[in-house]
Amino acid sequence: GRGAPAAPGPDGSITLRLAFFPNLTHAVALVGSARGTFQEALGPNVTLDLKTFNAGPALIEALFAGEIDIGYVGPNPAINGYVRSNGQALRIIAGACSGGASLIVRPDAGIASPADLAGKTFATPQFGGTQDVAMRHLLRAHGLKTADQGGTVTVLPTQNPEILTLFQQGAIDGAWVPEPWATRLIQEAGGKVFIDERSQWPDGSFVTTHVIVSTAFLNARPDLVEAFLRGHVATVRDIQEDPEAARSLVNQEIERLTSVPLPSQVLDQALTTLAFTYDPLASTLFVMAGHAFELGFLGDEQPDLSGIYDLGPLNAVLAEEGLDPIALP
Amino acid sequence: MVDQTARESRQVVARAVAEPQAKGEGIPLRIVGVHKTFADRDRRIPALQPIDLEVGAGEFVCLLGPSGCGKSTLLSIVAGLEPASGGSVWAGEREVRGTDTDRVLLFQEAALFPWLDVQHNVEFGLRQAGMPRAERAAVARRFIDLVHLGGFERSYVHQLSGGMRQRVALARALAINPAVLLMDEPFGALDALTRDRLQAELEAIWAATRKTILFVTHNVREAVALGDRVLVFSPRPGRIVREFRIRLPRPRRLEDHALVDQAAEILAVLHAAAEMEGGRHGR
Amino acid sequence: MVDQTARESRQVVARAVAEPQAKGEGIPLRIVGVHKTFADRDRRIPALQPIDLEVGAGEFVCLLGPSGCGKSTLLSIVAGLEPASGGSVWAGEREVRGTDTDRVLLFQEAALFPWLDVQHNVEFGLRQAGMPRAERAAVARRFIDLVHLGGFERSYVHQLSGGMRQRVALARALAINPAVLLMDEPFGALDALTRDRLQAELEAIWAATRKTILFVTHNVREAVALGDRVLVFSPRPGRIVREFRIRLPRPRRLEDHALVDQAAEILAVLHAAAEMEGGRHGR
Amino acid sequence: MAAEILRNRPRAAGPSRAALLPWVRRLGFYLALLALWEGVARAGFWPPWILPGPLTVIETLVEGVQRGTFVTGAVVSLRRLAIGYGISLALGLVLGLLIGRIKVLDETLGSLVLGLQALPSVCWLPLAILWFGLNERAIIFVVVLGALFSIILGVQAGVKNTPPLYLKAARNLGARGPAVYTQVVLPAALPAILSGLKQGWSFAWRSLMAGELLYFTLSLGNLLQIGRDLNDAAQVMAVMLLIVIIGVCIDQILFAPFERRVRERWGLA
Amino acid sequence: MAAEILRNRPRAAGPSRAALLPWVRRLGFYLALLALWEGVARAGFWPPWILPGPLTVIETLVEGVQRGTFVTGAVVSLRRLAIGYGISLALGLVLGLLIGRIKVLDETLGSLVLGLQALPSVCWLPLAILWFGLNERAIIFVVVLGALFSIILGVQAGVKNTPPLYLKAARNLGARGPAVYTQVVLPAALPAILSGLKQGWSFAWRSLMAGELLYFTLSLGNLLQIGRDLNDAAQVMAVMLLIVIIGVCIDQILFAPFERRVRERWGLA
Ligand SMILES: Nc1ncnc2c1ncn2[C@@H]1O[C@H](COP(=O)(O)OP(=O)(O)OP(=O)(O)O)[C@@H](O)[C@H]1O
Ligand SMILES: Nc1ncnc2c1ncn2[C@@H]1O[C@H](COP(=O)(O)OP(=O)(O)OP(=O)(O)O)[C@@H](O)[C@H]1O
Ligand SMILES: [Mg+2]
Ligand SMILES: [Mg+2]
Repeated sequence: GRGAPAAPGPDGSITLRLAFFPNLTHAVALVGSARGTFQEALGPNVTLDLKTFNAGPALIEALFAGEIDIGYVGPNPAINGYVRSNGQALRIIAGACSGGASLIVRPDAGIASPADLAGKTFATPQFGGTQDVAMRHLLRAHGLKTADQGGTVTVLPTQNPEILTLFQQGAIDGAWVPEPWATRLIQEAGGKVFIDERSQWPDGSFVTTHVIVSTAFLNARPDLVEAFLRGHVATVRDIQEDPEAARSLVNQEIERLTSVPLPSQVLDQALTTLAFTYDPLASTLFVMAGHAFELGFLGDEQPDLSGIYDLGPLNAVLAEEGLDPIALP
Repeated sequence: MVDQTARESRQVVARAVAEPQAKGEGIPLRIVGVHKTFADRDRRIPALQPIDLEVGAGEFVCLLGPSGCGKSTLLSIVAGLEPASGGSVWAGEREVRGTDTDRVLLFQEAALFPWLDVQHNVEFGLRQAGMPRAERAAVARRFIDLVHLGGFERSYVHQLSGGMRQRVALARALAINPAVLLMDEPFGALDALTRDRLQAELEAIWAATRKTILFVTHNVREAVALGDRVLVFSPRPGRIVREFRIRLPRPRRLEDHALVDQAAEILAVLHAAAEMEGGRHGR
Repeated sequence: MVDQTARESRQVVARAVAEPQAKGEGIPLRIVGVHKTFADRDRRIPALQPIDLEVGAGEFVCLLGPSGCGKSTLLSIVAGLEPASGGSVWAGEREVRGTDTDRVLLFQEAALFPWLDVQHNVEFGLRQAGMPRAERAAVARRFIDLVHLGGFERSYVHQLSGGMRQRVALARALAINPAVLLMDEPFGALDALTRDRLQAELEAIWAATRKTILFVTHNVREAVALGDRVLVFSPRPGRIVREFRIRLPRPRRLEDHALVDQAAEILAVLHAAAEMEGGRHGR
Repeated sequence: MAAEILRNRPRAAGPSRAALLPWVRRLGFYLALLALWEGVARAGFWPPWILPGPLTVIETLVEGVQRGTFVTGAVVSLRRLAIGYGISLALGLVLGLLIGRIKVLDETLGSLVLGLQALPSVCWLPLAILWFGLNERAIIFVVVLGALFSIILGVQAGVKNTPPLYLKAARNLGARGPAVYTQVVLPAALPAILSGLKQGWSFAWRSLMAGELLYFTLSLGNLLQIGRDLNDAAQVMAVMLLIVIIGVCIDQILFAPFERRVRERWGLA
Repeated sequence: MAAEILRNRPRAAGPSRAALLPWVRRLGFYLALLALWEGVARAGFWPPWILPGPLTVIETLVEGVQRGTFVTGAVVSLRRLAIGYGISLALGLVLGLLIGRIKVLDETLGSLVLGLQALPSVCWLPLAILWFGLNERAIIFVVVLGALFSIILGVQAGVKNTPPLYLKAARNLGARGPAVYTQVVLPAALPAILSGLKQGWSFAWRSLMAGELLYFTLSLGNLLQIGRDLNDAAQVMAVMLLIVIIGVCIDQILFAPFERRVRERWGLA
């Protein structure tokens, strides 16, 4: 069943294909699947097929190909997927995680204020990615230009593992990275936090992970989407209520899936900067998209993201649970 | 001594060709105005001037000519391995358009398959003809014995001496029992005794099956000993300058005075042709 | 006619070897108890029984023997290309431990380099010897002319006939003017006339430079015409069964009665040896 | 005559000394390499988390094997490799033969091969998902496309470089149609083809490492990726070591003896 | 005798009809491929954002070229490729020759080659940074390590498959030391080596694509990566198309004529 949601089997059973990453910011997916909360919410007729990915673009690719129904993914891939498909392929239906990105600098780099960023070299994990945009936006806000614009600051999009090595080597002065890398730069390379990205946003919240659904699936089985969100919201609330239990379950799942657990001190430190929420924090997504556009990343025309959210199912679930509905800005 | 050898070997041959062989009986060859010029990027090398030649069914024709005059080229064309630049070749009723197992060329350079041992080299043609495994093994053994290579069935090509390779190639060609044998200096690398013996075997096979044979050699006495006719070629680009019909009775003995005299006459013609042509081209 | 040819060619040779050539003059060869057995995964093939042989400086020795008796193997060992299974070879004062340009082997199978044209094939050895470009081009041309291949300098190996390849190999070996020439059926693929001419050239070069020559051939009369001595080998595993010192005056003519008689005698020995050995091994 | 070809050469009981010598040399070489690596690692130019020594790496490897992750991962990966390589082999031999022998195919398809071969395997991931979905077959597809062109190239070159004399001899002896390919072209080109097959094998490995990132399962590709993602140099190197060991073993078990046999037959040894 | 070898064969003014025919066929083939692709894309099995048609892709390519990004990227990448491939070529030829000829090297170093060649290029990224830092040289290092083993393998196989007769003849004629390698082993193995060089070329490309992800500069590797990161199928395919076009051109300009000449000389054509 490619390009369309899975058709029900002869006994009325149906498969829901759920995708996520085995990492911290996807804790809701890890906990929800491990505890069986999702399965419970979906009922016995639905088989939950879990697919694990390494990176957002690959997940979007699979969603495009009709191999994924619901996925946990960061804002950038979601926006790209939406824009590429002319708004047709996917919808954001809930939030999952907020926070968890920082500009870490080397203590001996002499960076005390934004003005000190001049003449320095910074790494970001992906050209045009969320952190890259944040970094460049910060520079721009302080009137600094990057080297390719004739300025003095070098922004070096590199892959996360290389960033750590470079940081350890002193080849870069700082890096704007997501968790757990920010924590590892601090703990393993002696970096210090220059900017916690939460400080850049009102309420200290900004979207890091949210839930998307393929439009085809949403149209075909809105009931299942709603059922899934019931499980999602319940899991978020579980984590909020008992972070300690969630913490060990998350690491257990990471170890089960990748064979390697996160070191506990990294886990503890990283979790302090993260918050789990079903609020998609839509306004922050629009602001991010605006920044990216200003920096020339989203093409020549401001993309129209007005239809990217479909919070109907979420609000239905929230209403059932007696929680406040979420409005779009 | 040669006679004795010949007698001996005729027994081997008798065994080798004992089976009833419907095919393998000679067919006539007709070569009409065949000529050949090799062309590469920036030169044209004429190798053969137009050749006209009729060979009767079961006739044994020997070709003599200076090195590089086009003998091998002519045999290749008759075998259907090389296209002529012009003219046509007829084998029996049909025009030659490619290879066919009724005409088999025995290459000047053995051309054995290095990935096969002697046994399988000899079996190769039989296998192509669809002969069952056991039968072709037996046939191959017979012909390996015929060329005195019993015991070397499992040897690979690089383990053989030059003369042994030539003999394997001979066995391989004879094994498939073609109507026309095109032999390019098949005995060139053999010692006198082996040569005598194999000449005798060849004559015996020919006598038994009446194959049509085109036989290139540089040994004038060999040509006279074997051929019904001997054709003498000019230097490159080759053409037939003289034709000798050899009427000596068979079996012929290399030491026969008549044969030696005939050979001397042909040698003289060969020399004269070479000198003349050499002169013509300013040598 | 042969004499005339010989005279003509002696002029070419005179030009070819005109330069003063300190090296190239023969040295003695001493072969002591050399034997050879080839071994592969599961069999041992004895190719040569212990050979003892002394060749004087400037001596011309011809080897005759049945196909596969180990003649090429012996030449390879003397050239230093193949290790003996036992025994030793001495060239001049030194024991042979590998190749050296004072001993050059003319391979049975031409062994030309397909990536070089005729000119560069002949120049190859000269280039290794460090001869300057212009000089070696000139030397190569002389030897190409010597083997009658003028005009084919730019041809690649696949564009040559079998006999032409053999002649290129001859030119290539002669060009480096070694003290010892090890020739493995060098004229086997040549027509009678070319063969006569090249025999004459070879004799002339030998006469002028007194090289030591070991010469394998299957042509008994050729052996008698060229050799100071003729050695007859038994069938494999080869050993020297008879040695003939040829005392005929030079220049010798192939048609000479004395030569023909001598050849007949040797042939008889060759046959007898083969029969005897054949019998010994149950053939 | 046959009697003299002695077949009773005494065979040593067990491997002979001469046959062992290469292995002794090889062992010495590998030990020397490890010692060098350990030396560099200990010299302290670079911190151990960037350049761990062989002892650390081997320890990680052993641990991984004990926990079973490396074993499971290797088994999963090798299975995919075997299937993918097998398919490329079959396809590549056929296509290579055809392209090598048929001029029109060479001019059209053949001209594309080097271009397609240059494409990194990640390029095939989207197509793989499209055609096969998120499953084994998609990964195997990536492996096949990674190795196929390389094998085609090798076979084709081998075929083209075969002396035409063999073909002539074969036609002359009555070889026709497929027999020409299976009994002449292929064996004649075999020594050259073998090197193409080895190249294809490497391409298959590399493509597998890319293809396994399609989605997450326990496999060498993902163990490598996890190592990288965690910046765990010891794990990365342990996986690398495993890949190299497997590569060397496959070479020694599969390719080397085959090559040796072919060369022996041809007298190339 | 020489007089007959006519050198005055009339040369057609300009390319002859026969010489054009292969190009016509090739063009027809490529057009047919594009048409097929467009047909599949239009048939609508898959939405255009995942399988864009060739027209869209070519449009993207043309746009990229006009904006200059594709041109700059291609130039940067080709420069790295040329340097990296050049270095691997030099090293690979020397090492391949030595390993092919010297038994001890073959038993030690040679046994490692297939293992090392199987390693994906990403494995070399950490080492590249360690040794060279984040700069051109690091990327070139990755390219070199990507192509080197492949070239070694090709050269070594070519050398080992050379008929020993040529070597004997050369030694016999006085060739010694390096001359044996440059004047005999190398030219004798050339037809086989050429195929190894083509394999190396592909490995170099693929490694470059991995190496360029080391850090971001305008290059084909990064254009490809951006395309993937942005899920921009048209851009990914445009870069792929560019790589294929470059590959085909290099093959036609560099390798094919060279191969043709070698084969002509050897009489393999
Ligand atoms: N492929 C080729 N390309 C160019 N010229 C060729 C080719 N094959 C043969 N020739 C030329 O054609 C001529 C005849 O060659 P051929 O092999 O037929 O001679 P031949 O009579 O068999 O000589 P030999 O007795 O030496 O074997 C030679 O001069 C050779 O140079
Ligand atoms: N590499 C090898 N491996 C095994 N056996 C070999 C090898 N080379 C030669 N032989 C065997 O050694 C014997 C002698 O071979 P050699 O080439 O010396 O013979 P030859 O006297 O030159 O014969 P010919 O006159 O046919 O050239 C042959 O029986 C052959 O089978
Ligand atoms: Mg010929
Ligand atoms: Mg011999």
